[in-house]
Amino acid sequence: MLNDFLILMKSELVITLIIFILLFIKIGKGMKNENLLPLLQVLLLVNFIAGFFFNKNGHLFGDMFYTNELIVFEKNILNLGVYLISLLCADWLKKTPHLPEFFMLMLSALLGMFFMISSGNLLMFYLALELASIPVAAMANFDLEKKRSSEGAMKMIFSSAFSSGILLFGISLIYGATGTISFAELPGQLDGSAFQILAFAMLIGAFAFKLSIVPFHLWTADVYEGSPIATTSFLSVISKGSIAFVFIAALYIPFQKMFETWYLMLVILAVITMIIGNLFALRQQNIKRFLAFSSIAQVGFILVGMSGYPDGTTAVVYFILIYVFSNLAAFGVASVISEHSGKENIDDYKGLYKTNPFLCWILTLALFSLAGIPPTAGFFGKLFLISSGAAKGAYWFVTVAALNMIISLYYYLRVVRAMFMDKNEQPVEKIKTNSTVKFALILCAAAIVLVGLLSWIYDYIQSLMN
Amino acid sequence: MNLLLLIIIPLLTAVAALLSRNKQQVRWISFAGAVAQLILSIILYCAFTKERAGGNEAEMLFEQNYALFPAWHINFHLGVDGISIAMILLTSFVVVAGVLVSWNIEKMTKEFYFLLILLSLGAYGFFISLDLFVLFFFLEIAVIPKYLLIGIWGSGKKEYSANKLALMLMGGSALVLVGILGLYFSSGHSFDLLSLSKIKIAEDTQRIVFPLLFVGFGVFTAIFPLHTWVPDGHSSAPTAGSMFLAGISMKLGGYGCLRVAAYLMPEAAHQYSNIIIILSSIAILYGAFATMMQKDLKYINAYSSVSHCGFVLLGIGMLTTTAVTGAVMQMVSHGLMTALFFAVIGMIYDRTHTRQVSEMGGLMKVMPFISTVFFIVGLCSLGLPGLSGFVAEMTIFMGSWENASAFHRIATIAACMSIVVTAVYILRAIGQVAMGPIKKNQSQLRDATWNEKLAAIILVAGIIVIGIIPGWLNDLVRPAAEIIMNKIAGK
Amino acid sequence: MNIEPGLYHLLFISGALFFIGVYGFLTRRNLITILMSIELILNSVNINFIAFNKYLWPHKMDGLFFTIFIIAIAAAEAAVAIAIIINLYRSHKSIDVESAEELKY
Amino acid sequence: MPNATLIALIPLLPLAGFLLLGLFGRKYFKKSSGIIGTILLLASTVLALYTAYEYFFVYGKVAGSYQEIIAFNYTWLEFSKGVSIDMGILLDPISVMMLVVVTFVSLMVHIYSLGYMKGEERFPTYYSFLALFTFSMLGLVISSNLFQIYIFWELVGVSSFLLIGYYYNKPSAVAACKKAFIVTRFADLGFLIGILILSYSSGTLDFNTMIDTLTSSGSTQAKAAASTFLGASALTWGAALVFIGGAGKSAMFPLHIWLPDAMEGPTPVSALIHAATMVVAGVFLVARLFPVFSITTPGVLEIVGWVGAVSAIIAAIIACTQTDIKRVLAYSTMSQIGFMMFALGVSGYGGEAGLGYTASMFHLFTHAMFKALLFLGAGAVIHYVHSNDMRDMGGLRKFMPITHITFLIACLAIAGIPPFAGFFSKEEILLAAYHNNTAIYYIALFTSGLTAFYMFRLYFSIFWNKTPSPPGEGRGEAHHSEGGFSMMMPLIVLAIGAIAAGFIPFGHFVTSDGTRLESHFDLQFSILPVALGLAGIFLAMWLYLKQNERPGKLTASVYGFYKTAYNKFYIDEIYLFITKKILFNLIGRPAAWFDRNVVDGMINFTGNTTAKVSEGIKKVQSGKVQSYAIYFLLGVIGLAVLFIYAWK
Repeated sequence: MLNDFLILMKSELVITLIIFILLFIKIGKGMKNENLLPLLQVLLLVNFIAGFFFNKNGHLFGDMFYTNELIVFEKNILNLGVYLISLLCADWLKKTPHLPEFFMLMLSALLGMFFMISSGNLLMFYLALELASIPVAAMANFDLEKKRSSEGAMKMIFSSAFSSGILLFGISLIYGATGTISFAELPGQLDGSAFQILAFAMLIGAFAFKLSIVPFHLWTADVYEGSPIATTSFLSVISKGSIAFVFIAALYIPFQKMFETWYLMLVILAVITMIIGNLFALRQQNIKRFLAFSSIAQVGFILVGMSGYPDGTTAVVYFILIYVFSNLAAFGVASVISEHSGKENIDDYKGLYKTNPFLCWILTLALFSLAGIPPTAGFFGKLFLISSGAAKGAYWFVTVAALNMIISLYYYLRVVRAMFMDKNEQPVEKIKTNSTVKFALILCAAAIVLVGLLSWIYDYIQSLMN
Repeated sequence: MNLLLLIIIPLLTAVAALLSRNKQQVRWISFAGAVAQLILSIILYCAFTKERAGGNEAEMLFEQNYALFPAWHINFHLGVDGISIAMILLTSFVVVAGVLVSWNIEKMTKEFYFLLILLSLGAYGFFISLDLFVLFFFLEIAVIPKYLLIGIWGSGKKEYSANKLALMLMGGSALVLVGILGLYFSSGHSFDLLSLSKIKIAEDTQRIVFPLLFVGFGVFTAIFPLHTWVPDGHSSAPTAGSMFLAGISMKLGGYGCLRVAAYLMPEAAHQYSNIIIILSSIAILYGAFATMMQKDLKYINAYSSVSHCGFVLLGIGMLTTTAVTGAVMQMVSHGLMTALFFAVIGMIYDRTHTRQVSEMGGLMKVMPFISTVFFIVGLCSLGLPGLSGFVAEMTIFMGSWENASAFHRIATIAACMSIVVTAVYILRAIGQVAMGPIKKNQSQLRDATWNEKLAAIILVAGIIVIGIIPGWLNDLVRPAAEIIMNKIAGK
Repeated sequence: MNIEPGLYHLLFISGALFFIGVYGFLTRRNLITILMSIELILNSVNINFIAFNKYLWPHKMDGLFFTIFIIAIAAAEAAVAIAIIINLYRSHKSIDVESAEELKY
Repeated sequence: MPNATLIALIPLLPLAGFLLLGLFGRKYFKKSSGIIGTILLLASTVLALYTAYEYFFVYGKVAGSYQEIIAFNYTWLEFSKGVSIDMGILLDPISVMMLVVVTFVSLMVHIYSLGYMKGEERFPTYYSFLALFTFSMLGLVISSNLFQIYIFWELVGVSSFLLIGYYYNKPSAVAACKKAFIVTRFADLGFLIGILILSYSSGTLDFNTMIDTLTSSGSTQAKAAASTFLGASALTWGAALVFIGGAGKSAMFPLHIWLPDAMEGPTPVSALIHAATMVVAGVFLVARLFPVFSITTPGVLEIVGWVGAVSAIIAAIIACTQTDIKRVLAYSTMSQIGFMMFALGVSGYGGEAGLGYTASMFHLFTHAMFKALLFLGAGAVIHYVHSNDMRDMGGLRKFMPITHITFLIACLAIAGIPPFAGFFSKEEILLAAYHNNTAIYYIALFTSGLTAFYMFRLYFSIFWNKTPSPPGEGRGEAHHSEGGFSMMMPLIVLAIGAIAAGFIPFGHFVTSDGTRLESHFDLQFSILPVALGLAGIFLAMWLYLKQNERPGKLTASVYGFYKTAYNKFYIDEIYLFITKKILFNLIGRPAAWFDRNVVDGMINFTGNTTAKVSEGIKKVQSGKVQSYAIYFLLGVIGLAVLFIYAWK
């Protein structure tokens, strides 16, 4: 029993360990950021690598917690993401006065996500969800002196509290209707009655809120813009990825009985999300806000993939893997620039290529990957999402998705154009990017190119399915 | 003959160009790569003819097939037939010329050549891939470099044009994507062109998918009324950009229309052929008339490209072997011709710093070489015998006339009329630019430099060779066209 | 005579509580009050769980446990929320929700 | 049997000349290019004469009739079974005759140009263009395939374009060459469609096969060709359209407008292209397809005949009023070609009926001689006076005797005065017309009278009229000689031709069906035309021999008509109206506008609307956390309602 406990919950335990290390460092004499950050980066790297070993399938606490190859892989993706963030946002992290706290919060959020992914039970899921979201609210507030930061945090905590209120109400109704909250027993009890659909709608609402699906997305942009860029990237990549994993798992396993219902829901939500997300992204000036809306549109595409039951999972996981690299690269460049010049507007990027060609190429690559332009991996990711969506033969649906790629292309090109083509009297001056950031950016760039072309990765994920 | 080389060489060239130290290195590296590619494609042609002569009747030769995404039955499947060979030859000619013409680009040279080579890579891959997914992959690879080429090195309202071009082409490829997926799911999960060609796709599926694919590819080859990216795009693009745009990437569309849309969905091709014919006839005449009113040399050639590419679609729409052969010939011919035309316009622009026809005159006196080439390309464009344009257009006309119905007859005659209009606008341009009294400020201009001369000569050679001995091209393309047409005719 | 309250009474109360909470959340301007209305929502959920547990599934204790956890989590949430509110007060000199509408569009 | 290589060399030598001079002339042969071109052409002339001898006297004749011999054939581009463009050599009387004419006249012009174009800056270019033209023209006449003839047809057109535009920085020249090319191009459109029809209905492009299949009644193709469209059989349509092409090249009314302007080119060029060779290509084409034409119903030959006649008379009338000597000659050319055309028009196929055919070819032959001579003479005059206008001339007979004599000979020849060449050919034409179509006959008669008049008007006002103004006025100081040997020799040679050509028993060689045709004159028939000719001459003498006010009076008396004729019956203006007003303003401009504003407008509209919408919905993101919650709630309720009620 204890043996299982140690093996199956390995990744969670490692994270906890790191958190405790941080805690001790904090209550101990403390460390300078310059020394602490590298240590952390090493720890996270170790954690990431450790993720690949000693994995075992199984479940604990009477199905409350279960794990398998796919889940391990998903957790590894999240680990990788956190590691990359710790590298990419080094500039900001170095400056922040409360580095250990920040990481404690971030890692506990990560821990929450791990539990969430592994949760086999609505109670577990709820606890994990809260663990994954409350710390993020605190993280959002980490630019203590900035007004926007605290405003963002306020919006985050309140709307997430509201959404979890709705979620809980939904769960309670489900409990009332079926008498169980365990994923294993749910399918037997579900019959798609009106009462259950009401409950289910509330659940979807909560998922949609975290995944920022239109019309539950409104908090996203504000929080992204307000919070420090490390938090933003964490929100937009890690928490989105985790919630997507859970969402698709929840739909496919416990709620598969209600397929007809949630397929249509997904189709509707996907279409609205893609369109609204794109339309809002069109006219954004702040790069973080811009990326927020673009990520909303991306979620729309993820939903397209999810709708392809039962084969959607591979495409979704694959896409999120790529999305982690692309989006983090974009945020990384944005953070470097905003840290060194305090500029976060797309217009400030004009003429950037003159001064910082390296950053420009990385950002271009990242944006193309987000837009789904070959040969970047984003092309494949998006294509497989759309293909899975098309499996049900709804041409109009696929066409809408495909046409939305054009709108998104338009605003991604806006940034590229600003960097490469537009003239500017005082562009951002030459930036001396420190080595870790550079390393991380190159890592992302390489991944963006290779993950697509190395097609065995997709097959590997496919093989994890069964 | 390993087709992978066709992709690897440009790839290596591009990488080498990125790693190179100074501008001169970049130029020579890209030139070397382009020439290597040219030689390779000529070798490919010889090997192909040898195989055929050796009695190898396989539909595609030099096939290679690697599993890429087994989960989606996507294979990296390569192979060539006569049509693709013709296209590859065209591409390699244009690439060499393009590299030469942009020799004295000083701004971000490395990036420029990198994108140029990348674009050509996309084209090569597109022409040799037999798997729809891979085909689509290469199709899109060929789009974005254009955006950057126009946006960064372009002139005039370049951002607008670049955006328009990228978005319209992406829109086209989006339709193509949906069409391909439609084929994939309606054919029992296959992206493979050859195996798809063996399957009969349900008629009602065809009725949905064919328009998607045809219009999608049609956008690339300026199908009316989705041709408006052509004038803006060409006029703002740098010389080599327009050369590649008109010479290569507009051909991707025609090739796709034929190889994917028409070939895989014969019934639909029959059903829609009349619409295609109407649209293309409109494009031919209307493009020609619109050209008459243009004052900017690049606009003239852009609109005439709309008109000439109309012939390609007309040939495909006519659904006779001869017409389709003609369409392919027209693609090759127009590719060479229009690339040359843009090259010459670029040369003239570099010297006179204007593209307004009315602001030039009597250039024959100061730059005889360039003006002579301008004459030749103009005459080719108006279909003078002995130059490639004539061969292609006549083949299309003869092929179209094989359809005996009054409708086809009228369409053909309408298309024929364009040869007069073409003569009008070409002669107006030539008469104004090369002939007439010379303008004062232009009496001191120098003639072409070695690289420009070489570029022009290469393309002129191509035009004349096709024009004087078209037999080889005919023998190359016709069998392939026959296979396609037999499929469409249901034989 | 004493009336044994049935499931529907309780559900009615919880429903009422829920919508009072939602109403409060949507209309109040003071952040603390909004926080309180969230607590109302959560409590309505608690009542739901207990009621369902008692009347429908008396031998499955999931509802009961859930309630306990919710109460705990609510406390944590409130703690963070109040911390953020304090911070907001520092920067905005007000805990009025309408004072924090800088981020929009 | 014919030696294909030798015959092939006839066109290929000039081609070689073109390539050599065109590519390297400017660098290496700045001076010598003239000689090179001439020598090459001399060679091919010799070959042509040899071939002619061989054909007519050695192997051509089998069983009393001249055969159509395919000396050489190469499939150039195959469309489908049987339908292919071939490059071949077809030997029959007319092609052989044309070989001789083209090479001979071209040679004369080459020699003449040595003197005339001396010192020109683009001397090599000039000769390379001449060579190109000669090559194309020769290729045209030996074509064995309908498409081959079209190919060379176009090449001839472009080389004419290049030569007219030789003085490329003279705006008038540029305009002229563009006009020439576009008008003929328009005619070629008809030709092309005609080819398509004929090839489709006969299932071949090869002349002999086509003629056989179409004429042999009962063959399936013939039946298919008989299928009518708009009241006429496909065959008729084909033939008629082909004739449009011919009419364009041969400057038949109403497609003649390019010919007078084409005189902007150097005079030798006009002599070669726009008098002797290219402009008769149309006649040649009709003759080549004569069997097809002769079986069409309703008869395309009718049309041919009338077009010819009308062109003949209109051109003659205009010619009487022009003062630019080259234009006068241009119109006379048009008129003479009109003669050839209607000669074909009134002819029938085979035997005695084929007289018109023979006559037409005969006239083509003689006309080539004396019209070339006229132009070269005019060239000499212009070279001497430095003006095209006959009002600047007069009394030149003292200064340029050779030119004077040869010019006189040519005038007599064209006026149809025995025993000069023109007399015989014109007699035959009139005879043919008399037997078949009286109306045309009288037109022709009147026209030949006019011809005599305007030619001698020209002659007198150049060489007599004014008393010569003393040297230094109106003529260049440079030369008091009338041009060197190189310019005089061709004049003399051609003059001999103009006298002698008439005595060739043409009917023995060139007939519609290859069989011998005895040409017989009855004097009382030829009295009338000759008398009219003389009358014309005397009228001209009376008006123009000495300077007087009679011409002024005459023009004043018929001023309105004179004005109209002087302005070429305003046909140019009509064309101008059609092109400028209709093509450009009514089609071109709207098309361009439509494209920029409507089609492109739609594309931009989609873009702009997207932007507008995104601007419009921004209010949703109000920044109020509570309103976010409202949307959240609405979302949940919406989904619930939708799926509980709508999809249940």
